[in-house]
Amino acid sequence: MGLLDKQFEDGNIVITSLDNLLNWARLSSLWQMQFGLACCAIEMMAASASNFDMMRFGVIPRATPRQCDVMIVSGTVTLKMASRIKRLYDQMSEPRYVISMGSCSNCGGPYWEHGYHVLKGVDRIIPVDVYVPGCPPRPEALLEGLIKLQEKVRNYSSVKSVA
Amino acid sequence: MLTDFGRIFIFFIVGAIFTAGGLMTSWLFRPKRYYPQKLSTYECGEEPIGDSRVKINVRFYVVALIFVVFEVEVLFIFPWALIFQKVGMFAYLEMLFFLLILIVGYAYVWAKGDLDWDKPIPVIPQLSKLLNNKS
Amino acid sequence: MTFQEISEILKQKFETAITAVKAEVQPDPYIIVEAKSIKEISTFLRDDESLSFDFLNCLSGLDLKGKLATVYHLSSMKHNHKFVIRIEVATEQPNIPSIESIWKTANWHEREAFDMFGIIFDGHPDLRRILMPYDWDGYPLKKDYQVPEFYNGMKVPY
Amino acid sequence: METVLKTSHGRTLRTEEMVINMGPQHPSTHGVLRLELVVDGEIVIDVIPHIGYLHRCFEKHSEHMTNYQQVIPYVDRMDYVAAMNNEFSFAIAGEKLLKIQVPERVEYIRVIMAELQRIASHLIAIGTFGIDIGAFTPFLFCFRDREKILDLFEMTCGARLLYNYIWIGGLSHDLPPEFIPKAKEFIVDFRKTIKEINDLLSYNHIFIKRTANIGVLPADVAINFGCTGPMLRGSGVNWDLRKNDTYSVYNKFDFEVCVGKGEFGTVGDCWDRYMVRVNEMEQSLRIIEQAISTLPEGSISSAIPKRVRPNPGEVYGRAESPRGELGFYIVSDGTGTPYRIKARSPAFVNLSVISEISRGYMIADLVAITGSIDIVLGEVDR
Amino acid sequence: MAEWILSQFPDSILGYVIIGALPLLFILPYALVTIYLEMKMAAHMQDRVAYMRTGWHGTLQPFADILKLLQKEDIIPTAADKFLFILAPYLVFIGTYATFAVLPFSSQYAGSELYLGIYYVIAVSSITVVGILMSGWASNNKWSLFGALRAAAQIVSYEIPTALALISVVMVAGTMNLQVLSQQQSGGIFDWYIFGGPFPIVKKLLLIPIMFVLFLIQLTASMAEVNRTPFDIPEAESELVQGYNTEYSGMKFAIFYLAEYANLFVVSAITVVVFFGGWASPFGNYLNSGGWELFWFVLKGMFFVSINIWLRWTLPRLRVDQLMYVSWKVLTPFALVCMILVGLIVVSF
Repeated sequence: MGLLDKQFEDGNIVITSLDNLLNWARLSSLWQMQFGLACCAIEMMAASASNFDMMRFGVIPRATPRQCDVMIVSGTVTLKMASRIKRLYDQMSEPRYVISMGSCSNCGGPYWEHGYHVLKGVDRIIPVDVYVPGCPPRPEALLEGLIKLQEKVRNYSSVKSVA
Repeated sequence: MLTDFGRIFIFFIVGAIFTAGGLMTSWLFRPKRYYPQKLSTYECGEEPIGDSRVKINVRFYVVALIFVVFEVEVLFIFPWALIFQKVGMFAYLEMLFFLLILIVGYAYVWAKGDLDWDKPIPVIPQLSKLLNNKS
Repeated sequence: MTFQEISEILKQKFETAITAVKAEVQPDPYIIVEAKSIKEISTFLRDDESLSFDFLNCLSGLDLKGKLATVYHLSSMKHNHKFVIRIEVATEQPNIPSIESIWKTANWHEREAFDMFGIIFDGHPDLRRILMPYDWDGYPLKKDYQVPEFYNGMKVPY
Repeated sequence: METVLKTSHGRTLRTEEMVINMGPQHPSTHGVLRLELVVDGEIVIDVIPHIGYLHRCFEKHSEHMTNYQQVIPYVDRMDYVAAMNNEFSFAIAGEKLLKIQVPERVEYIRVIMAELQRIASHLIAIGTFGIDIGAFTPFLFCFRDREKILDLFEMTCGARLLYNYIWIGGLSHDLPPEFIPKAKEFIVDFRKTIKEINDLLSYNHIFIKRTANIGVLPADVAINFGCTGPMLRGSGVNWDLRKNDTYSVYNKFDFEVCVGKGEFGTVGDCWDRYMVRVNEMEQSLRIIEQAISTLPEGSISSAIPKRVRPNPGEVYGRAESPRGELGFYIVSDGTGTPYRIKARSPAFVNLSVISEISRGYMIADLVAITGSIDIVLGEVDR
Repeated sequence: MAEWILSQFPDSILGYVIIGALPLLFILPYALVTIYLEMKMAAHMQDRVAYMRTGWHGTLQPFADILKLLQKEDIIPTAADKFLFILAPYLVFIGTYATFAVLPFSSQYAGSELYLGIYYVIAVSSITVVGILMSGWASNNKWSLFGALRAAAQIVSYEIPTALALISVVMVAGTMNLQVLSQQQSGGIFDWYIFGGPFPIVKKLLLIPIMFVLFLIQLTASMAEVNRTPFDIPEAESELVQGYNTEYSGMKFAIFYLAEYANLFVVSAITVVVFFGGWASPFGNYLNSGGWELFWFVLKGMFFVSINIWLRWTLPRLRVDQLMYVSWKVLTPFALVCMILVGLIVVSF
């Protein structure tokens, strides 16, 4: 049971400062899984190219799921691809996050009504952290989604929240 | 107290300790939530077909053999390289003869084609062949 | 050469095989051909000097609510003219000889027509589904197709 | 008993052969294409492409739209890298069916937009081809210049990638006043980029060594397999729909068709296909220049029919998209909804050649061949 | 400095352990700086700015990377061979760290002034090959197997040109001890071996062209030794997904990552010591006291590291058989001819 799994009862100064440090490290070097599905993948490539440099936020494309933290599902998730995405998500190493980019992966997008082969939203197979609307979303929208994810990582605390 | 080689052995130990230290600290922090799908082999998102432990092509062995030949040659030349200046032309000619034997072996291997890696042998499609084979 | 001349040449060559010549359909008229003679007609169209249809643009399946049809769009790069052939078969036994050995383009187009409409192409090297998952049942582009409720545990309709 | 391994084609594997999945998630498959390779050491013995991972049921959607114009956004999403060319060829098919004559200004604007989109699409093709061979920097230069083109598109129709701009019978917006000066400025500094790409990549000795004589596609095999576009022209066949089956106002501009000449290897290898794309960008610049200088005045939505209701019949309209001949076979039964639309997508047909032209090469060459075919999965799977 | 430490802890092992650990103090900051330098240099070559958010201009980014990799889960696939899988990073790092033992950082400090310095370096650098092969084979993944086999073939065949080039310099220098080699070249820029070494003018003029060819052979072969473009086929991004470290995640991958950059410095340092006068300052006996030597050594090392980075982001990648062709049919013959010529010159003058 690593430190990250444990939930502490009461947070003292040591735990919270350690939390902040670990969270800062995790959020400032989110390594992205290098795979794109459809039109949103072109906008994701444009986001990591020179004009909207995604690497400013510490996002490097890595090819294997083992070494990456965030999986940006960019494009339409079809039923044939769904089992592969589930397997890729499973093979990612733990503190992992998912950004669902584009209305196709949010809820099926323009293919919601007659798309017999389209999965109506990637959150039906894997837990999603941030939804980025748009078809395709502008690169700035993807960067906004990334910042939202960084906020979420920053606010994670291993002190059990007293409900 | 320690000879030079002793100090080098210390470097091996320190290298191992540093790696072990890094892995231990990581063992402290990292989460351990393993389940079967996570531990399955990664193959671009697909189920791997067949095993990856397959008989490896022979050319890797051939390159290793040629490497050993040259490495042994390097082994002999190094001590000679240190002192042949003092001995003069005779030592140089002696080593030249040794090198000649090696170069003959090298030329033989080159001519036999063991040096070139498995070059692609492209099969360029011909229409006639494509159309009439029913398979 | 216009549609009329080509259909005339075909009419003399293959009397019985051509069931109808739909010249009045605008803007692309077509002829209807019997299923079993498509191979000879295609070989003739491709090898004849004056026609030389060496390019199969497109092979599409069609569901005519009772009949299944495949439409062949042919064109010639040498003489720069086009031609359209259609085959109509009953939905119960949709068997059409494959012309994959004449134009290699047809390989994937026929697999797609099989995948979408269930038209079986006899003599096709490996007639498998091409777009849908291999364990999908039903042919999606048919007019009377019902979308399955679940596939591998995932809800299909919205 | 050791299980006997069979490939999808049912061929049993010899002992030292191995089946590898260059699967849906792989840096060099340009999207979700799965190549099942039968490999002996590094030599590729057989390639079995598996597609359909991005099949988005375009044809089913087109049968349920209440109006022909509503199909255009789905046509955009088919080949999402060259959306303008998709709309162009769908509009041509629709206007042929409805026998509409479009005003002169609309034709010119459509040609300008289609050629700009061709340059943007070729820039992506060249950039990703560079990454497949290992040179990462040209990719970023190509994307930097593609952004300039996207600014031009955004200025006219508000979208960067999927525009819904060319309708059946006209256009959705007219050109804003500052479009022409910006386009002229783009042409001037894009010529410098082409020269830069040539110095950095095209005539780089390692690049030539990696692409010449690789994936050779003879001309007659290309024709029989139905390949079109840079694939066909790379094999030395002079066939370009803009010249051979002239549509719209292409006959008013003079440009030449770039054909592969096999400078650094046999005709029809990866380098030729790549070089055809680079030269085509130059030709598109010339077309845009002439189109801008002779742009006539006129309204752009006068010919758009209020209710698109074609009389029963069928049509096959085609145009030259960056990947080849993109054709639409529309069957109409007289109502406002199309009865059947079949999209003949060039990437789908060009990809079917891959198992023929990549036998005997190495895995590194197969990556180069897939890059040189320049496939877009949205169009392959429709 | 080394003697001063030893005198602090008379007849106890602690002194040697401290000397052994000193290069660690160099490797960690060096690796962080190089990771940052590589991303920033690549970005500015490509019209973009990388890493602006963490610290001033992203300077804290390497810390964030290492700290994040510390928290990442470490997956050992069930199909993998557990023991070899864990052992591989150890071997790769030990193979790299062992060569630091011999690098002469300054006249007072070198891990151990081993009299057969160069030969030791050639021998130890093949431990990394064993580590890479072990990682590729143990993770039972087809892509990593390919990466490992390619890495083994490549590093093995590029050791020959490196060895032959280093022999030629040893023939000229007469010693294999890297510390002594640096001392020989400490007479200003024209005493470096790239300019013919500390010999009379006639011999120097004859040696310069051959030394330049040997330098090129050593530079190319060392780039291949470290799997850097245009020879980075073991972890070819576009072909083999991530090469031999496809299945590694978390801290084990960080060790591979760190070892790769450390290896890059080792190889540049060898080129610097053998051809560009180790810690010798280019202005002869001016600016070469105390800390300046360490400064010159690191500066020259970093110069060659940045050349490596610059080449990585411009050149495309070679194919496996072209790579073997370059090693066996281009570099080795040239190295043999140079060796014979150098022998002739050294003997006749």
